[in-house]
Amino acid sequence: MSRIGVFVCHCGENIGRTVDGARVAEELGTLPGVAHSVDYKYMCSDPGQALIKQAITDKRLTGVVVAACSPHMHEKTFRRAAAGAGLNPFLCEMANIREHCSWIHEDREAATEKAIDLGRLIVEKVKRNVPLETIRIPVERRALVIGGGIAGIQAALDIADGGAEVILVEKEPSIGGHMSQLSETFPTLDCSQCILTPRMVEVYQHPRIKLMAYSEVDSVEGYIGNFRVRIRQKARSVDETKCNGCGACQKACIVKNVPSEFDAGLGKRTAMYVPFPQAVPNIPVIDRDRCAYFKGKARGMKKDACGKCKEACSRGAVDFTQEDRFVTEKVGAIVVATGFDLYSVGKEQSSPGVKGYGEYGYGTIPDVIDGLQFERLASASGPTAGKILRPSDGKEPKRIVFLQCVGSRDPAKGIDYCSKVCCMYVAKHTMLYRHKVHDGEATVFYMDVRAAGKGYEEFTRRAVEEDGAVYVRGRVSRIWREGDVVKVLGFDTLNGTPVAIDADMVVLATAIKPRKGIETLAQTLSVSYDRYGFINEAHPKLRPVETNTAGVFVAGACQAPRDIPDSVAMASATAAKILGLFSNEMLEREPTVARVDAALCAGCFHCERVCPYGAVEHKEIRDRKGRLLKVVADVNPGVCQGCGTCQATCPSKSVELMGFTDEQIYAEVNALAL
Amino acid sequence: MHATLDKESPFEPRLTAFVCNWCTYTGADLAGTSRLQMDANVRIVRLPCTGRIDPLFIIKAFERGADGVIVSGCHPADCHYTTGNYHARRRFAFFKELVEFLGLPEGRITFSWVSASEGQKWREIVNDATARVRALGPFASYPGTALPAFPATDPHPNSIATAKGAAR
Amino acid sequence: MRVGYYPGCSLHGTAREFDESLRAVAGPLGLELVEVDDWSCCGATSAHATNHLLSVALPARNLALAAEQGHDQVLAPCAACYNRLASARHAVASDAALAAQIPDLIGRPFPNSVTARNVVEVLREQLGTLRKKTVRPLAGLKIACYYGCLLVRPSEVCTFDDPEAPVSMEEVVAATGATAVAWNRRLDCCGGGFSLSRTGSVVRLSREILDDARAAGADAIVVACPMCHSNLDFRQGALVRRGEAELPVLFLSELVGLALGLDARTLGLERHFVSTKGFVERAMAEKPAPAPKQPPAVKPAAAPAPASAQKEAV
Amino acid sequence: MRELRDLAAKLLSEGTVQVVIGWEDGPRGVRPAFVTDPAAARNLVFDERCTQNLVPYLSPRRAHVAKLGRPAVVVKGCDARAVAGLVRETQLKREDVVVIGVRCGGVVADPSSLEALSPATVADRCPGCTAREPHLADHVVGELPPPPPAESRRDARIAELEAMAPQARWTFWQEELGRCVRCHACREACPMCFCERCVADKTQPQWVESSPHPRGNFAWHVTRALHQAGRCIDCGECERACPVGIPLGLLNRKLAQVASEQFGHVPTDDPAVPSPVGAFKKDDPQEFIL
Repeated sequence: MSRIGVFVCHCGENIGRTVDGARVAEELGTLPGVAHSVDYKYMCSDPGQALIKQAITDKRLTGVVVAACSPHMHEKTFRRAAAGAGLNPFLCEMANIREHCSWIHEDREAATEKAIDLGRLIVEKVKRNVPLETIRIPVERRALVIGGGIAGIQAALDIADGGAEVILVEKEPSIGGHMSQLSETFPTLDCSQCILTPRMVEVYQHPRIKLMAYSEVDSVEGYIGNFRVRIRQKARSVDETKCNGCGACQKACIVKNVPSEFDAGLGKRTAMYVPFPQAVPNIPVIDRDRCAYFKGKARGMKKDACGKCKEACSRGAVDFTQEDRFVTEKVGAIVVATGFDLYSVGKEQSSPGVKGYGEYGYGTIPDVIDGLQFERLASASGPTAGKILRPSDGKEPKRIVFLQCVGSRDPAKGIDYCSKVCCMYVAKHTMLYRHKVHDGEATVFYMDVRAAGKGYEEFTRRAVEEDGAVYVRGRVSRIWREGDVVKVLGFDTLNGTPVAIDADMVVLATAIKPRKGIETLAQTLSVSYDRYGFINEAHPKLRPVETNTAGVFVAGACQAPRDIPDSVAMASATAAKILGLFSNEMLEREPTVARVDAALCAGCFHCERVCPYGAVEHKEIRDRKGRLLKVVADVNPGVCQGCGTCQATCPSKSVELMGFTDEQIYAEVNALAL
Repeated sequence: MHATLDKESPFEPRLTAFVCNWCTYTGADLAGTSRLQMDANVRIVRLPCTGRIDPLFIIKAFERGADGVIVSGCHPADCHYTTGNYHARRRFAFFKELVEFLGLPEGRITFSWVSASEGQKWREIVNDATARVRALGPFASYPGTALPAFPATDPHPNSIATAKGAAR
Repeated sequence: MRVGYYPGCSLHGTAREFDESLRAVAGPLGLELVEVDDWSCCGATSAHATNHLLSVALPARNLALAAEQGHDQVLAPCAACYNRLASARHAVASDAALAAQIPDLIGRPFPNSVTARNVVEVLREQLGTLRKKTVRPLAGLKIACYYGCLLVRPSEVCTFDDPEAPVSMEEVVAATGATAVAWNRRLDCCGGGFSLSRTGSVVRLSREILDDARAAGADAIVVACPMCHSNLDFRQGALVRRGEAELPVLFLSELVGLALGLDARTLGLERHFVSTKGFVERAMAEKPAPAPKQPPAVKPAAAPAPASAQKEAV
Repeated sequence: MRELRDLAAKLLSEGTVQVVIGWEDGPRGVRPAFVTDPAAARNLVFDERCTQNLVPYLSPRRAHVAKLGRPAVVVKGCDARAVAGLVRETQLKREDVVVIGVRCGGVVADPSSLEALSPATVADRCPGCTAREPHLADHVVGELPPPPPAESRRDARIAELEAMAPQARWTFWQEELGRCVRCHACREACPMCFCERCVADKTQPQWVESSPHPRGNFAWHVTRALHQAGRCIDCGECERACPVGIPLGLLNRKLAQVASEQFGHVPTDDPAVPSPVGAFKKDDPQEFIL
């Protein structure tokens, strides 16, 4: 039999002024199953809580109803008190007679009647409450980091330094990402590779980081604390265990004219290549689309078309027969740090919603390049060894025009947002250019200069005031080539006049876009993304590095355009979140989750279709001989968040949401008829 | 046992509200914190999400003497559980059309979206719904729906308390 | 394919050769041009500057007629006509209040069901047929394709090609066997309707176009707009500097006609101010049959120009 | 008819199926036949009297049918939608049943009346039928008969009821539902009612009162109709099964109108088309929500 204790709070005058607490306690005390009913001035105070604990012990209560403020205010307090006296905390509930009653009604009689009703409703519910145990899920204390750019590197290092194992997956042959391609970084002008390469090496040497370069995430199953990730290791055609990175194979490679991705097409590489000299891991890979051997095989040639790399390798590491391999790893948390792509200025675009800039001649005029290509020209490790030379004839350009917001903030091209970093890197480019070409003229066409950040405004001012960059506010309408001159026709909106400039080179600060294929990855991870493909954070302000899937976090430019400090900060934030998660052996979850009665479930799976979290799984019911009787729904308590949509959808009520069962709600509704 | 009967207006309706925990319940809390005075005719049943609200709850409320029902949750796109309210919306669309086709007048059930910051809106919903139902009169005046009193039940009977309650 | 044909005033006047050449090439390309009965002025160039409602109603009337006569598309060879028809369709489709006024104004229902097409668009659809029917490949002739301002803009109205980097006219030219040169002034304004009111501007703008085409090595300019044609062809005598050779200006349909083996008179090539004689002779000259494709005898230079490398990176 | 019988005999004698579920002549019109012997296939019939939907026999809960072996079932276009419904809701694997579709020119509302098909006797769902030739079928037999007669009566009836005042409508339905004896024949006849345990039979708590009282009757019929919302395949079996003649078809039809007008869903025999239950659009209509 139920022995419910009712505790009516006056909350000083807050409740007491319009609700007669003594009468509420008295009325509720007459209900069947109520063994104890008292009122008190401040139930949440220490003496008030002591009152509850004492009654639980003395009266052997099987449930507690506190008629006081909103459960959002003090449910935790009173449940803790109940637990302190040895009662399962989920047998304690609150009736809200303050926010929902005393504070909103003046009439003492009506308010008291309503408080009795509200109390009775909860009494009837608590009679049907059952003890619930906090769900504890084991946590696999390993993290997967997807993307080996600066964000992924930082996240991996921070997590690994915190003591957990990390698997870092990078789809390119080397980690480093876009940051490794940059020359200097704003606002300090320190060399990008000088600060990045040590971190890359650290990743490689870290005992708790397993680096899987040239690999991609194939599929993800499971839930927070318990993900199973299938990773495709693409065939390098080089045995990593044998290769010592001597480089002999690359020297021997006969295909030498492949445009280098690392040099943004301005330099060349071989078909057997490492992307750049400081690559980590320093193990080459064969570009099978370019390699003479593989092209020969693809054409059906019987004889080997080439084999020079294999001959050159003293360790027998070159393996043409290698195939993609799949490995499955168990992890407890995932960081998405896939970074960005640059908006393609030409006609070819990733989606029909995005359009190119035909009028800027990118791709047809060789001396019109994008910002990343300028980085390579300015980089000491670049194709020109750091000299600013234009692509068409290798001459030093004496006048460069920089265009900001190429794609960004241009709804007509399908990109409404600001790419955030371009104002800063264009200022940097003008400075690098002027430092290298002292008589050079740098002209910048801009819409606004957005330099919010520590030292950023000072930096852009320096570009103008000390390094003499000329900023023209306005847009460029056309770029064309006459002889070896690149003609730039724009409009100065401050002067209200058209501007025509004969430039030697034009640099387009193109928009930042999410990585191609991010949607597929997002769907694999069941995280949501916005209309551009940027991953959505769980809350724009309060949960900026979490996603709507528990256990999946986001860092860097795959969430929105980010500069290096932002990306690093996000990465460290994900690490803190994940280390916090990993600090427990078991993950604790509210036990208010749905449970399926397998005997009653007919397996129509309407619940599966409505579940916002994919928590409903299929379970086979077999008889003792192992014959399949039926397939029913089963709720994974680690994934369920307790919304109860499944229960309301289930036609036969074969699924119950703990804490809000049909019996409990039925009792509440019934209680109102009394 | 319900709101005090007013002498001039002989009928004071009883309304049951099924609300979600995250938006409307919190919005009603805000109405309280803001001391927004409103009619005392509504009793709130707290649920995690509008997705949890079964039309049977509403029917049962009417069976048990409610004259009106309020169903309220998070605005579309604001659902704490992402999509629970979207599923609820379809369910309620069918339900509303069906019960109205069966002759239930429109004002007896009020569906609304009230966010955690809309204490003011919650007050309007409560007062308007109460006024509508008050104008419609008692649900029991509809033939075939008169109610016997339902005793409070104890799922764990055989106690003295049960006998005491039944005697009441 | 049956296509409604809306010649507009130009093709019955100054651009007769456009009309003649189009009708001549239509048959071989499998197009049946059916002139819209009782067509009237499209409203260009004055209506849309003076009365917006009228500028929509005039094209709408013609499109409504086409619909009544069973067409689902109308070919408007004049770029201005095309632009007006397409703009009216767009205006009506995006403005319900405007759409409601039109039937009363034109005295007939306006279902907005007929699409407006231009010559470039229609010829590009027949590329396959054109390649097959080309009996006189124009190999060796360099053509500057000139779009002007009206064919591809505004982009939300003229959706058949990229507004800033169109390729359709080049594709048609390539199908005739001629070579389309890369040049800069493809989309510039020729001065258009200011031919009489501000001749000075027209002279300056048109000369820039001609100079650029010549600098790019073109043997002729190809256009698909009567106004461009008149500015570049009729005014060219006044534009050329001493000692400069005149540059023939052809309608796209005339070039296609030459490739199809039609003779110059049928195509109206004798009506031009700048003589097309030399150009036509080169086009008619017997050329050796195109050599079967062979791998180039000489290996290409070891390192291609950076331009191509850059293209790969884009 | 010969085509149907030959096909059934062939399927049975070749062992493709062990039972063909169809119709045969009985003492009072046609009745369901469970043909296991190829020779008995000659008894099969199909005509305007074959109103009954045989798909409920495919429910996994019908053990006595299941034990006869792999089935073939004869379906009209409307019945084929029930097969699709069972496949859609994982009650039936498509490959586990051979579907024999029959081209249909309409059936009579009450085959036991032994009256011929006429505008007066045609079943409510038949006028304007768009499923006279089943798509979801392994075999389709018969010639396409002329379309069924008459205009639809039920949409007019719904409009008529909706024109009434709520109180009058309530009285009408209370009278209709008041006759309900809670035999649950409507549920048993329905191909889409396949729960292991119906919510109406649940007692802890008892959402739907089981006695034939106005309250329980109202709760039951609201629940039944709602559970069919967007899922009803419009075979009319519930109404035909009702011993006291409650116009249940009107409730189903009303909700079908809602499904079609608000969510763009119409019953189909394509199992790949998802039902509107368990789905939503962000811009679903919500004028009724304040």
